[in-house]
Amino acid sequence: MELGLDVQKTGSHAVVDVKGEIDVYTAPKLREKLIELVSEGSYDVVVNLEGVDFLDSTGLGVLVGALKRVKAHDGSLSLVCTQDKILKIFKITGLTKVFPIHETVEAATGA
Amino acid sequence: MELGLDVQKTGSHAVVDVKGEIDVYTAPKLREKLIELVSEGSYDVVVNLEGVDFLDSTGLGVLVGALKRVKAHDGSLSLVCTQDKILKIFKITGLTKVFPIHETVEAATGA
Amino acid sequence: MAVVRIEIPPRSPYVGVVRLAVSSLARSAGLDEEKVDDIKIAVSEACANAVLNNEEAGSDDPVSITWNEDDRSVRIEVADRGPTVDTSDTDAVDTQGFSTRAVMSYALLKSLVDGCEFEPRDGGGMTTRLLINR
Amino acid sequence: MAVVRIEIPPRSPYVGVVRLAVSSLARSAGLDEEKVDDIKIAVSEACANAVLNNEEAGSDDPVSITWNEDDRSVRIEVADRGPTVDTSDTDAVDTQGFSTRAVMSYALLKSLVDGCEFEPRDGGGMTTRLLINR
Ligand SMILES: Nc1ncnc2c1ncn2[C@@H]1O[C@H](COP(=O)(O)OP(=O)(O)O)[C@@H](O)[C@H]1O
Ligand SMILES: Nc1ncnc2c1ncn2[C@@H]1O[C@H](COP(=O)(O)OP(=O)(O)O)[C@@H](O)[C@H]1O
Repeated sequence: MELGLDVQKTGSHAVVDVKGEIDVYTAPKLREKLIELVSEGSYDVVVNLEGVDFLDSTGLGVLVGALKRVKAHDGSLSLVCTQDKILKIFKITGLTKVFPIHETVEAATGA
Repeated sequence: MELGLDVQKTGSHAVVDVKGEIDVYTAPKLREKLIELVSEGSYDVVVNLEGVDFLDSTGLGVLVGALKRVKAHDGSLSLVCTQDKILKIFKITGLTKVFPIHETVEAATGA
Repeated sequence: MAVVRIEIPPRSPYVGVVRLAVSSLARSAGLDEEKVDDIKIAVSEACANAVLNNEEAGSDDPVSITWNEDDRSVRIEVADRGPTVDTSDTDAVDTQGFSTRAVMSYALLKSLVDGCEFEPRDGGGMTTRLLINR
Repeated sequence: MAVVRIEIPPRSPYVGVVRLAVSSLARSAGLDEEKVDDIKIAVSEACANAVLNNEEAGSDDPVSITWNEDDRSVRIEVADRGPTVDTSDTDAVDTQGFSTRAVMSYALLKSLVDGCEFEPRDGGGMTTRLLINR
């Protein structure tokens, strides 16, 4: 199982396009990528989940971990997601109150 | 697992478009459809395998059975197939010598 | 009553195989796509919990996933031979007030299926029992 | 050495689940798409043979599929508790000269994988052993 991770820098934001399934096997790859971005000085991160067709607590754990890291640098972590089945996971776990969730990358970057 | 079976009568031919996987579970559905056609008087049958992404000996057995049935009425059974992975199955089992295999439905019906 | 059993090493690369097999079983059982998605997540949670606990403990004994269906329900068991886990602490938060992964896992399991129980196994390890009504 | 085991009822609806799981294992093992396709067919043949023999005999004991991989090869075993099958008659033709399904199955198995053996099991049933070199 492959996880696609494509990063684009747009203005002050780093946008990570994730493609595939985020589970206990692939979540560590996402974690590494997000740690790398923060260590490079990208503190305003957008994670685009539109290409994700599976997400569980291991993926949520990685997103929460990344949020803590960017906050330590007064940064932000926002998400792009319009898929009902993925939004449902954020609702059940109460994370819709923790992450700004946008409908498009443009809305998330304020472009 | 669903097997799609769509029949169209074009001139003297009955063309069966098969979609999905033909295996030990779904092959009986194809057999029934082919028996039905012959019992309705369709003796020149084309089976279009372009939408098939799996075929094993149970599917081959059904095609050979149908060939015997149409031959008993001086009919014909031809196939449409351009997919290497499906053609390979016919080659290994020697059935490329038994079935006329065409690249298009038009070529198979002589339209 | 149809029973399918899958045994995997207690390691993360195998959880995807289970998810794929279980979603195919769920579709064949005639469940709708929303229930199929719920089952995929619940089984992945149970397997992830088992794999994480087994990896931490260095256990190599297989995790077994049992699928049981009848006219009224589907029951799925995920059983491992890792450590016995205390599943009573279901709202642990970290120092910054965020829920831990374990707590989010628990929330998903409780919410997505009609029944979810954790039980220590004779001989060591845990069993997660999932119930899905048709 | 990674071992995955799947047990299904000896009935045709479950063969697709095995095919799906095995193709996912084959892809994770890094095999190319052509080998993945070959394995899908070989495993489906072994399972179809087992299911057909078990259905005919009315046997309900599970068919077990075992996946074993190491650096050099993948070995897959399909074992059932159906009748003992005579696998020596490998070029049977019917009255009109067409190969039987069983013979075509045998031809596919022999051609698509690097090794294929049939063996009666202690306690009844057959084992089909498939070897795929990397
Ligand atoms: N092996 C297991 N069997 C059944 N349930 C488990 C198992 N491990 C964890 N759980 C449940 O899932 C949650 C995950 O726990 P754990 O994996 O220890 O979390 P963490 O990621 O914080 O280490 C627990 O709170 C419990 O509800
Ligand atoms: N249970 C089994 N275990 C291993 N190999 C088998 C089994 N059943 C059949 N085979 C092999 O596959 C072929 C299929 O046999 P069988 O299912 O009896 O054919 P048929 O469809 O004509 O009844 C046999 O010739 C043999 O090579």
